[in-house]
Amino acid sequence: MAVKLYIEAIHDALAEEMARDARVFVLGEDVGVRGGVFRVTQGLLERFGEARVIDTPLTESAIVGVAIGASAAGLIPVAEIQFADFILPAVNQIISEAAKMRYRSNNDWNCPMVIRAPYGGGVHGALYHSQSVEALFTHVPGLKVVTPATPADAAGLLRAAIRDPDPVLYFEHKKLYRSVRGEVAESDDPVPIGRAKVQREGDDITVITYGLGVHLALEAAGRLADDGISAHVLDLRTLRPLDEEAILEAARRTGKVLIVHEDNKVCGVGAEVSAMIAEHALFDLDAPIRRLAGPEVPAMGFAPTLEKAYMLSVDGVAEAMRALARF
Amino acid sequence: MAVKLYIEAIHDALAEEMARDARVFVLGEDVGVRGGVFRVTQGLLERFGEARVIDTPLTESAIVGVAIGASAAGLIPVAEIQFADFILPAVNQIISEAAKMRYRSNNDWNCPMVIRAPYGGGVHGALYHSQSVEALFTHVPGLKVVTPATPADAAGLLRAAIRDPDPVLYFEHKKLYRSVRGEVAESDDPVPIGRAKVQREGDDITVITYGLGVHLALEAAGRLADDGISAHVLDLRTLRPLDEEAILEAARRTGKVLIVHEDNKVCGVGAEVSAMIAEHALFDLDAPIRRLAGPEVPAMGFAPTLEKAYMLSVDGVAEAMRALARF
Amino acid sequence: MADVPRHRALGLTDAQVLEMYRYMALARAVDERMWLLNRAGKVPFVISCQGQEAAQAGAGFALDRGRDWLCPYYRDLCLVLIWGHTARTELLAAFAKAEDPNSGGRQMPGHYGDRRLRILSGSSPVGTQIPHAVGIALAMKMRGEDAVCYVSFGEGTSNQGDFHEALNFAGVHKLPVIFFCENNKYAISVPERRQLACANVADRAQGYGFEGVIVDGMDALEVYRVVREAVDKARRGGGPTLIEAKTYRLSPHSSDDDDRSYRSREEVEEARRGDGIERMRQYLVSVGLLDEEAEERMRQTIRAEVDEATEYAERAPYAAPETLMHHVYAEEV
Amino acid sequence: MADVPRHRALGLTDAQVLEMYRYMALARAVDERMWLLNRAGKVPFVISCQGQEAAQAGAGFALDRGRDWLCPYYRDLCLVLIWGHTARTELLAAFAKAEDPNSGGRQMPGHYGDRRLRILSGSSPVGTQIPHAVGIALAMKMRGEDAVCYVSFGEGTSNQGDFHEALNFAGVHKLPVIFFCENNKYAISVPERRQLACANVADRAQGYGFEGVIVDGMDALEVYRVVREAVDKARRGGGPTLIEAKTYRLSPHSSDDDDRSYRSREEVEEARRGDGIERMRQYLVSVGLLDEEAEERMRQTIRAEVDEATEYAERAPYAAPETLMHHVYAEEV
Ligand SMILES: Cc1ncc(C[n+]2csc(CCOP(=O)(O)OP(=O)(O)O)c2C)c(N)n1
Ligand SMILES: Cc1ncc(C[n+]2csc(CCOP(=O)(O)OP(=O)(O)O)c2C)c(N)n1
Ligand SMILES: [Mg+2]
Ligand SMILES: [Mg+2]
Repeated sequence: MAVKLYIEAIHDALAEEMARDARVFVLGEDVGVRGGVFRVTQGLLERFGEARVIDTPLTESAIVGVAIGASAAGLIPVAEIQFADFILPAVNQIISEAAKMRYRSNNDWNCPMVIRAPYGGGVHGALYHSQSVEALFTHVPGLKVVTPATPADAAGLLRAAIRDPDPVLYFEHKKLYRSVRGEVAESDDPVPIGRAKVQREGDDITVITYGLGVHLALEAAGRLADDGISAHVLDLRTLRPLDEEAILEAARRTGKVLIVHEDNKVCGVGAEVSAMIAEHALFDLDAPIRRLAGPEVPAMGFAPTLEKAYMLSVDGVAEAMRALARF
Repeated sequence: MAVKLYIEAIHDALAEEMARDARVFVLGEDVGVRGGVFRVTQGLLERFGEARVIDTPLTESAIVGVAIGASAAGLIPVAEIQFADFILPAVNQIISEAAKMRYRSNNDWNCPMVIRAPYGGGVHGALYHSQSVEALFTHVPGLKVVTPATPADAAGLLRAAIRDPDPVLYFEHKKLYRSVRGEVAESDDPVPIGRAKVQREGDDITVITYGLGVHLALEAAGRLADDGISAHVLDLRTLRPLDEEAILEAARRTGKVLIVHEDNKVCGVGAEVSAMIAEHALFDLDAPIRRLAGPEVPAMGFAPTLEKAYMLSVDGVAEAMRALARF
Repeated sequence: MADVPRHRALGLTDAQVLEMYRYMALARAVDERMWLLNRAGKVPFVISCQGQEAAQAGAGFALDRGRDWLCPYYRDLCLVLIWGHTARTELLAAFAKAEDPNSGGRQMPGHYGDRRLRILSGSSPVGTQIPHAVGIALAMKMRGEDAVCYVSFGEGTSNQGDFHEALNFAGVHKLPVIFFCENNKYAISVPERRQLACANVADRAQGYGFEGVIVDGMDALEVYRVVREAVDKARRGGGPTLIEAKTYRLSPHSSDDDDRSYRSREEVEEARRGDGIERMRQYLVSVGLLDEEAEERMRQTIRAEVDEATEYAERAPYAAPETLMHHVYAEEV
Repeated sequence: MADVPRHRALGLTDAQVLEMYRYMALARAVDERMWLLNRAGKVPFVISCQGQEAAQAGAGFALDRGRDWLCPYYRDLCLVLIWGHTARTELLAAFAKAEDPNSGGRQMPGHYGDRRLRILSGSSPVGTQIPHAVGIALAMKMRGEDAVCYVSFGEGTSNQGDFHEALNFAGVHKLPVIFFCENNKYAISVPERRQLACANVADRAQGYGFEGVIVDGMDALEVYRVVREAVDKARRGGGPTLIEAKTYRLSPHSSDDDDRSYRSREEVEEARRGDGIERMRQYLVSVGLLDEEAEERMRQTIRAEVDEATEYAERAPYAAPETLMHHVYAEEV
């Protein structure tokens, strides 16, 4: 077991997959000489050469579109979108093309590719370098969406994404890059896509979350424990397909559910989690299903006051958890 | 009161708004000489001239982007996207730009514009001329999304959309164009955005739906009435902002809720409606919240067998309603 | 030299040029059959290649069916026939039957795809295939294969952002890809001059650092020549070429269109007089490769082929409703 | 003629050309101050105009501040100063304060916008402003106003689909818009040659049916001349022009960048010797409009202005947290 930063776990897993399989290559803006603006691909150009670490022109639709073509021709592209906010010009290629290639060709063609993108706020990124975009894709059959919260999952889910025969969106939370450290196994086992993980066991209330929310919930759970409230924390890890079994089990365990995410609330992933519970575990509930999520504004402001007002906090999560426990 | 087809109601309201306000103009592919591929803009070129009915190049991102600029400069563009499926190349302009213009400029600028797009299946449109895309936008603060089900609402919501100071996505269901006829008032009153409508009163179960689903639910409700089951049918009409009050009231009225939409189920609009009820009216429920929606496949196939297997039907809706009533 | 017929000077055998003609005639016959079936209410939708067969035949013969890749667009019926599809496969698609190799009846006709033949599956949103072709070419280059990727699209589509981004990418990375614009003068009802303000789509190549070539798309042999040059250059590592074939769409945009609202019958008739199939026929007659009898024989074979295909396709089963849920992801069935 | 100084020959008065220089120096001073504040940990982010002031000044003076519209990009500090913004407004933005006229501290610095001045609010995703400018120009044409819309962007951005779609639209509709590419040789770490394979961004204009012009972006007067011509043409109904100003980004991409990983110090130093501000200074000295004393006076005024602005902005309040919820839609507060 090595202890790594979240960003190191991503970097290392990517490098190892490239070493393991010559079909894997990286493309994106500034991923080569610069090693990525966050340095996720640092050193890959030197190690794997220009042919496998491609600095593309500033064109997100082409990054994804070219990756689709390359994957059809037998390669495994790992495309980087510099910031998740800038994935929007590529939405047509992702939703019309990558997501539908297998289905539309009746299983003749497929797109084994990964799109990595740093998302989330709390890093002075202002309106356009802080967004959470996952909910635009979790609605789309044909796509898989993962959002690791820990270094181990970051590594394991990246491996799984690269080895998956279908397109996977891999969203990495910017604020976790250098703030979270954790053990990562030496083995190169993937973490299965589609499986949530209980990050803390508890009996009074259930928090279902992902990404940065996992860390906030765990810290809040620690505080609540001091007051004798026992919180169960489920990390979704994969947002599409959702792990229905794990969600229902976690909901039933305590009968009180709080869903937490940084992304806007309305029609966010939390809505589906809640609807799933309301459809399949309604009578196990002892309280209304609560959601604590980003406010209904386009994104967070640059001013620290506005960023803070937008972002979830341990205080805020703890308060929502207490309120639910009291219910 | 005149009786009009759904498509006529849209056409007439558009023409009347153009006559009423010289700032209103239409742009899109084939909207001029051809009068639109569905004929919604038929005759507008002749009536309002080339300057106000613009056949654009085949470029959805520019259609929306140019409309944003024109709206900033004081005009009111009504942009047509030929099929909702083809709105995806314009997603960046819609979500990064139109939706955020007011917020990012701190209320200095805004985008009074409408984007119209025919959506939905059942017309042999196959994978790429049948999609429902509303859930990609209902998550986005800054946008409004409407989906009229009747000629009266089609006219009234289009007027409201055109007069709204913010960007409105106006989705018109292709299958309703010439299959639904109804009374449309002579007055030019708008239908307020954000207000659902009870299309049928009932006491045993509540169906919450929109678009084509409204007609299926009403027909199914008629059948159920023969068996002594009384169904309440709420037509959402606006998908963002959702009419929370009306939704909760409809849910509480019967305590049994079925949400119906043609769009894919997971993370669809129904998820938010369900989550809203599970958050605010949980203890008024007598049954799990059910959703009947498009299956989790990318879109409907061209083969009639596949289209039929995808589409909602009166039979299917009635069956789901009965099952809920029996619960 | 004056005595060598054009096709031989270009390196095409007599048999090849006759085959070329046969494919053009076959494509036209399949296309016409689809319209008949549509008008008879038997197939819900047709999108046509009529007027563009010569361009497609020239391109198809200039490529190597044994190694090259295609990202065709919805009018490329003649091209995919050359590439190995048949009247039967395309009528299966028109009838939306399960056996359709393009999509098993999931997509509209004209949405070609066949992995066995290296035809990448296409969709309806126009222009998305252009970056795909660039990605395929990138893979060819990375693996050191000498195959090229061919991608086609209309002049209206050359205005889409994806066209620009893809050609730029291919130019920067000098990839073996042939961008083939079938300029048929209209994008549904919008004439060329309201789609683009430059004289030629090919003029855009300059903005991507490679050659743009204009060719008479009604002249299959001339198209063959320029595509052949581009293919040879691409195989030698010389990078992409943008070729614009000037053609004309003889039929309405699709079976849902009524083209009388936006163009005159005279214009269409005038264009019909320059039809590339007729030009090829006259050429073959002039060089002594075709006479009336041979022509009639060929037409009969084609008719029989199309009849058989229609009958087969009409009888073939639809995909079963439960297959709706198949193949969203791998190994799900 | 030989005796008429260049600026007069171009129709600029002595006062105007001095003003031009002052704006360039002011922009540089504000920019340098932001870096100092960033390195001191007082402002979280800077994006620079350094090296591009001459191009912006030339363009800014060729436009009419009384009627024309701007869709600038994040390096256009000098341009927006000419347009009416001040050291104070831009330092308010750098400090993300409520009084920032661009966005009230909601957006990063460099995201210009001001309705009062006809500067359309910009965002971060590059290139999205280009179709907006076309839409504004469309409105001008529809209303018969003789204003033009100016839009700027980098050479990397000229590869985005939105660039292509917007220029094509403007070409087809012959709209009064000036497309101004500030080619500073890099898009973050990616050099021009890996962004595009054509010799010049301006070469792309041919694909849109209007003129492309290349200009030395380090020569403010020459930029003035070509933009002026394009503006005059646009006002006369002659349609758009694509102008490429060859410049160089002297600073790293932003305060988050370290440019040593992708370019040599020698290259940057070499470029610094061609700095447009110094060239303008030498010109003014050569025509007798500037001497050391005047220069020193100007620098002092600028310093005082920037000091005052810094102090003011640093003390100004942030937007209150509850304003987070304001202005998602109209009349919501
Ligand atoms: C992104 C997108 N927008 C709109 C359409 C609808 N549409 C289908 S074909 C077509 C015109 C295409 O014109 P062109 O590229 O010239 O090809 P042609 O049909 O003339 O061969 C349009 C607008 C589409 N398929 N995709
Ligand atoms: C759509 C999008 N993709 C990526 C980025 C990140 N990014 C910001 S500036 C930049 C480079 C821009 O280069 P260029 O257009 O040459 O302008 P310059 O910064 O050199 O002036 C990149 C990649 C972005 N802002 N928007
Ligand atoms: Mg065409
Ligand atoms: Mg640059």
